[in-house]
Amino acid sequence: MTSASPPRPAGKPDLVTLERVTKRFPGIVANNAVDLSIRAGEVHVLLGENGAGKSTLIGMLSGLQQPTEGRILVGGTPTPITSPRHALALGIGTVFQHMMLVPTLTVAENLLLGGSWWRRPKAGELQARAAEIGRTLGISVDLGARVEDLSLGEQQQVEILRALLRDSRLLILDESTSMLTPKGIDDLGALMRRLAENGLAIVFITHKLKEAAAFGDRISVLKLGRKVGEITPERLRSLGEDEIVAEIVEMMFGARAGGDPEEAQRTARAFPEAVAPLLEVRDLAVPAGSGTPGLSGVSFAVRPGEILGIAGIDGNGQKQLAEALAGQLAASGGTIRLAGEAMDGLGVGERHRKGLRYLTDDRLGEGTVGSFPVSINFFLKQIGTPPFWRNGIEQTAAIDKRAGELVRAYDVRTPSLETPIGRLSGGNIQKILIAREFADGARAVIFNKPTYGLDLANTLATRQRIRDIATGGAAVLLISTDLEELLGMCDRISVMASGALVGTVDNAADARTRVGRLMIGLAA
Amino acid sequence: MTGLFSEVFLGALLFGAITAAIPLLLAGLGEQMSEKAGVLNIGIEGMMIGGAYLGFVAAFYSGSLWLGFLFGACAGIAVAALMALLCVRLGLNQIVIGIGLTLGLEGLTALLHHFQFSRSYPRLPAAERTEIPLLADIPVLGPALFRHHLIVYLAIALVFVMIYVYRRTQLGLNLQAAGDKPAALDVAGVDVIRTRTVAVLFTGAMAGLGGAYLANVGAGIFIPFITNGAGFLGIVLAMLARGRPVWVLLGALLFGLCLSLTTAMQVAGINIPTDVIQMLPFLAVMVMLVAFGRRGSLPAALGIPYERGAR
Amino acid sequence: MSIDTTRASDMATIEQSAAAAGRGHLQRRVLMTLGPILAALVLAGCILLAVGVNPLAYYGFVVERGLLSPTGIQQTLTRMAPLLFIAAGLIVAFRAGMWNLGGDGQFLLGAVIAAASAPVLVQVLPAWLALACAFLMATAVAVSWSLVPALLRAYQGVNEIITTLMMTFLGTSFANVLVKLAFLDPATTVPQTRTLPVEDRLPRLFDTTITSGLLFGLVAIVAVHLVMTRTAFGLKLRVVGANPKAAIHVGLGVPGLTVAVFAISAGLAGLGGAIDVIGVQGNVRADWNPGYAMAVIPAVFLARMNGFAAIGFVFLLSVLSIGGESAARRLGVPHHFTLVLVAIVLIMLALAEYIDHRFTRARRA
Amino acid sequence: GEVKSIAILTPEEGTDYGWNQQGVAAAKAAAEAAGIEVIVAQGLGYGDVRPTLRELAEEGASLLIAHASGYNTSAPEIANELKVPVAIVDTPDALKKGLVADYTLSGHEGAYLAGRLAAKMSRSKTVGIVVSGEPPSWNSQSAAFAQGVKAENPEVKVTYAVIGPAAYSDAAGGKRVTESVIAAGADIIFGQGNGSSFGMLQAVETTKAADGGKVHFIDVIGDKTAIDKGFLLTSVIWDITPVYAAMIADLKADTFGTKRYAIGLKDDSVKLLKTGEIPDDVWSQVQALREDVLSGKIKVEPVFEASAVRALMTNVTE
Ligand SMILES: Nc1ncnc2c1ncn2[C@@H]1O[C@H](COP(=O)(O)OP(=O)(O)OP(=O)(O)O)[C@@H](O)[C@H]1O
Ligand SMILES: Nc1ncnc2c1ncn2[C@@H]1O[C@H](COP(=O)(O)OP(=O)(O)OP(=O)(O)O)[C@@H](O)[C@H]1O
Ligand SMILES: [Mg+2]
Ligand SMILES: [Mg+2]
Repeated sequence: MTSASPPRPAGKPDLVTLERVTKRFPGIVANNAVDLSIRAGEVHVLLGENGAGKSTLIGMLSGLQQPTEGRILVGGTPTPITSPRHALALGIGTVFQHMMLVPTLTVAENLLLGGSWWRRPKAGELQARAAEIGRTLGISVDLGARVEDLSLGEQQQVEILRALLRDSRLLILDESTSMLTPKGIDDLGALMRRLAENGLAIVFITHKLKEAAAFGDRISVLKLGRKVGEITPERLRSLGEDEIVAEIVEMMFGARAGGDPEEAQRTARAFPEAVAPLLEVRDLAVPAGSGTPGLSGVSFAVRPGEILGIAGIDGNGQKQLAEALAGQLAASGGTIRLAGEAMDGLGVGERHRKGLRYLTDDRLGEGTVGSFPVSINFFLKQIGTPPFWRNGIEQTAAIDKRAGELVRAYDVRTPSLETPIGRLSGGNIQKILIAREFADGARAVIFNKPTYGLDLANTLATRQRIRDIATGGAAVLLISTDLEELLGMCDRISVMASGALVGTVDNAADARTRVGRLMIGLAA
Repeated sequence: MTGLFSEVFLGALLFGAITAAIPLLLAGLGEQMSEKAGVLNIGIEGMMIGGAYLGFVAAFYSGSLWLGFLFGACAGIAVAALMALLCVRLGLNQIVIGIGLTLGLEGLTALLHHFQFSRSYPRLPAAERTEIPLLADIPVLGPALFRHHLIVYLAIALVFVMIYVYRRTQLGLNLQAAGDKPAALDVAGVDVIRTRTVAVLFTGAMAGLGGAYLANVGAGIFIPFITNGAGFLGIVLAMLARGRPVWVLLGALLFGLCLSLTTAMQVAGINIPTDVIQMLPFLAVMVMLVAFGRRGSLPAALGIPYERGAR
Repeated sequence: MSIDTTRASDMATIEQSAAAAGRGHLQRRVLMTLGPILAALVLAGCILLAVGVNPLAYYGFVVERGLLSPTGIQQTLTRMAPLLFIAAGLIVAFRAGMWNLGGDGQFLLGAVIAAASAPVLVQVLPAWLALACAFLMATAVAVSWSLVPALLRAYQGVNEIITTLMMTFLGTSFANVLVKLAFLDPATTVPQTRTLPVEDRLPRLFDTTITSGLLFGLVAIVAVHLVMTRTAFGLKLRVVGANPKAAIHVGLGVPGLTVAVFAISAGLAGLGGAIDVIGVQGNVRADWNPGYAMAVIPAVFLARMNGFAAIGFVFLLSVLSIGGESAARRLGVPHHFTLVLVAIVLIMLALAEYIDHRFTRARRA
Repeated sequence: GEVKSIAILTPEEGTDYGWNQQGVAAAKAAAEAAGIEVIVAQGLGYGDVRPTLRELAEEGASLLIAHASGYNTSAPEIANELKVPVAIVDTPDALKKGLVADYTLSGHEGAYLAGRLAAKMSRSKTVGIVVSGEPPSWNSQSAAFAQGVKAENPEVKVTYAVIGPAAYSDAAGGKRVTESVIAAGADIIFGQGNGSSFGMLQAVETTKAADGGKVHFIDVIGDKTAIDKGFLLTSVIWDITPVYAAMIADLKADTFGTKRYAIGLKDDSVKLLKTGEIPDDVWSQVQALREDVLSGKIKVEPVFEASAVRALMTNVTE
């Protein structure tokens, strides 16, 4: 595999070409002499570990950032893309990794943003065009809804619609599938195919190799800022899915992993009824908030060493369940027992101390304090407790010592213990959170989407750690929207809908169909 | 001998309430736009006093109140331009710069006044009043509400212009986006810095105009520190109004009415210590805050400088 | 994976260079503080020239009176005492992410309560106990004055900028009412509280006119700095300030901490008022409002909420204020010029910080 | 003792045609008469003036005149600390030989005469008092003015209004309140205020009385003739020069601090300003009343408390 520009087949010129594009940030080279050719009618998949530089590359294409070196050619002419506005004018539309809609505005208002400021927003025209595009592509969104009331999947559709309304010639999708249900992912894949057939160029970033193989015409792999390989459409067509995956794994990790790396052996262990549950929840209820679902009558039990999965469409109360268990959210009824001891009425810190741990899915939003050093972030849930604090005084030596141990044990890649945690990549932040929740006497751990946004290596490592802690005798509650993950990890899977558990199945051979039936509202 | 609460007196009280409310209204409307766009404009007091000074100088030397208003607004814009450069473009701390500008402008105008006017204390002639036909003849309310300088009606009309701008125009969308999620506005192809700069300059213009009104119509004279915290009251009104211009108007009027009420009570000879009476307007605002100040009212990015692509 | 093998050595070199950078850092900080002050002096000098005053003479007098003359520097140090308390209070609030802009109201109430209680208490209690009680009462009243904004913010989410601004307007009026109606000195026609005799006030340091309030102020701000940076409580407050959602996630009682922050911040401001009254002023007159908090807020920001740096900026502020008063008088400039000078210094310092920040980033990239 | 120089400290700039200007001018005049130097420290504000007091003492001033009631705590302290004589206001009990002397200034006798004059001249039989704050020296004048009005004609109404919060520089508030008071029927305004008094003047100049005629303004302490546009009826002028001259003399004679100084009608250190707006016959009636005050036939007691002043207004109204 060569990283030089591949030979161009006649009749398909590059729409956008990157030539030796380099981007440096303080202390880091995010992109290092990357060459890339993006063509009309093609879905170009970008793969790479967390922090490989994919989003940075997109940032330069969409005018958010300027390359430190190298140049970008649009339609064959070198074009510095100076601003997002310029990028839009060039026909480059982007759906960013992080949502870029104004939550307090309606869908229509968001779509209208960017018009000439002295004009009245052309709502009528928008309506007609949105309807037309929606019809041809099978997208339907309520233009009058306020964005903050939409689900993440719906918001994503709004962003795609916005890119298309702008007559984009190049559509960039940065990890757009990470928040979608399996069905949503298939729909998006089909949409990408249709758009490519209509002559658009598409850049699609994902961490899921199967998606890359299924939807991509061309695949490029980034590693530590460099492009380490590319699979051309011709080759792609000639390989089967397994071969493609194997080849990508080799490019990304240098070694051939055995078989499908995401296909882990299923744990089908039996837990005798006699073993007392470690985590037992009975009739848990939480009142609904504004825009968040409540919980009602949630009961389950997890035995030591068992992994119980919670499946369901995002936003059906999974987060509320996790927060209620962790003590972040006040329950209005029901009991939570850890090893027979009632947790009700205890605060977050007390529950954490007793071994009830919660690994949040919102790593930067609530899991960490981005501007604080790595070392302190390990102990945020233990503030004030010895040996890290004595008589309320911070014991810097003890903290640094223990943090150093955890950094080594969990393979956290950080320049130093003093580095603000916000500067680390998502995978490394996740390792720190895992270390924090596992350390010192975890007995029951609640995971909320533990592998969301992680690259393959980090995903596998995280899953292994979850299995390890279960093997070590802890009770694990694994909340995930990724059915494959649940099927690969759990002993039993419960399905959550509208704030209640609608059924639980053992993870046996027919689990996939039974969970699937529960999720679409049928009896297992 | 006329009764104490004669028509004329009540009319004058209401008239005074409106005169006192207009500078607050203008400052509040201005601040509201900055806040909508995500800039906490603490320098508004400085913009007001700058506008008061230059507005007075212009009106005094030209003899035209309108020139005074124009120059007042320009002075406000000039101070706001400095604020926009430092806080919006360079992203310096909005509170440091805001307080700095306020202190500096207060000192500078007092200094200039000392060298220029502290021997002569020039005063302007009475501001011309525009009577609204028919309405002006309603007893009590007529003289109180419909016999003001034209700028008063314009200021009140501005409330409705602002409602239109915020609700119905592209600029309104842009401003709200700049305050709630500037990155989203940026990737939609609108320059956040420019949007916020426009908002800050508008704030400056309104504050300057408010200052000029205060000096030229409200007092007819400029003296040092004449604004006396009116800008800070504007900030409070803007925050209370939660993005709705009508509330700024109501708040300003309420405040003006409270001021007039204190005068009325005194003239009526009610022997309550004036210091107690004079807490009334502030108490009224505080009560409003306790009653209506629910959560979630301010733009998410308020006070946070925007830098494209920053992490 | 290549970074893995080099990680340990990388960390070592990074730590070494960080130490070296630390020394260079201090040097640069000093440079980046003096530079802009110099620039500000030049700029303000132009204004002086424009009004026909020799800037060199002006600055000469400022330095001479504010810094060099023995009695002048004593005044400067005395002026610092209340400012240090206010700065300490602001550091707590700002680090915890709460914009307490109501320092002036809290300061005045503390001052009034101290002025009302101390002269009475010294007649019945031993002096030290009387003063201690006065301090306590002043603090308590200032704390309770902050309760409305604190509770509104903690349980209703009402933005504290508006509430504290309003409470400062209200507090100034209320302090007046207290002076004129409740605590009026019956022996004089002037609306002011009873006067604490000079010999009952806080002792002066050694043979100087410097109030020992300065020491209390220094202790307060250093203590606050250490609490905020070295203790569990300080860390909790900083978590609330830096990421309130994280604070909830890690189980901190955010409403309680919010109230605590306001209480400490207001208490320190009130204590500042008490220190000023019991150390220097002796009483409070109606309509007295020195507006210290408004002047200290930018200083605390420029110090990046670091206690030690704040001491430096408060010192600078005091030098400018004492020296500026003297220079203005001697040269016949209205003393309003001091305001202009302070403003220009503030803006220049803020600008320098920006340039410094840019420079560091450009070099590291 | 020897007197080389005197220093005067004022809270505002000495260009206010009022308290500060009269103080500075008097200090200059007294010093010139005595052939000594004068140091003027003006615009010191209402904060802590100890630094300035100490500095002036260090510069060798033989007398520190602390010309603000706000300075009457700090100045005696500095006098004791540095053994330098100070003169303070509004603190009659603070005498200390060689160190502290008081000069409580009250223009109440003048204000009384002004009240008589106003009552004589008011067409609407309503006069107004507008003040920006309620310090004792203003209170005594407000009260005496009201008493004068009442004595002249009990039928004349007096309305009283304080402008508002922190109103010393609130010119707009001064104008607004004055306009309201005029609307309540007043055609003569007795105004006391620093910066805000210019707002009152503006209101008087731009507002017509109920009968469509001119509204007049009565000023205090200073002489605003230079900036008058024909609306100034009179002013209760204070001349502090004799007071300062007496202080200098007492210093020389080592009797400083043994007596209080005052101003009054007697030596014309309090007097009414004669303007063209006062008809000659009225003026001579007022001059006759002045004689009665001097002779003790009319007694005017100063009232200093704000509440007492307001109570007086209520009584007057009824
Ligand atoms: N604005 C910035 N300032 C400093 N460093 C940055 C900035 N943006 C990105 N980086 C760094 O550049 C590297 C590449 O980041 P980038 O977001 O492009 O990775 P990615 O491939 O998109 O990863 P992920 O899969 O986690 O989204 C990371 O180490 C990141 O920390
Ligand atoms: N008169 C107005 N002028 C400007 N902006 C306005 C005005 N009225 C509403 N808005 C803004 O338009 C948006 C939608 O307003 P809307 O009244 O629907 O708010 P809301 O969510 O119902 O608020 P609340 O729940 O507080 O009533 C809000 O962001 C608001 O700030
Ligand atoms: Mg990314
Ligand atoms: Mg609503």
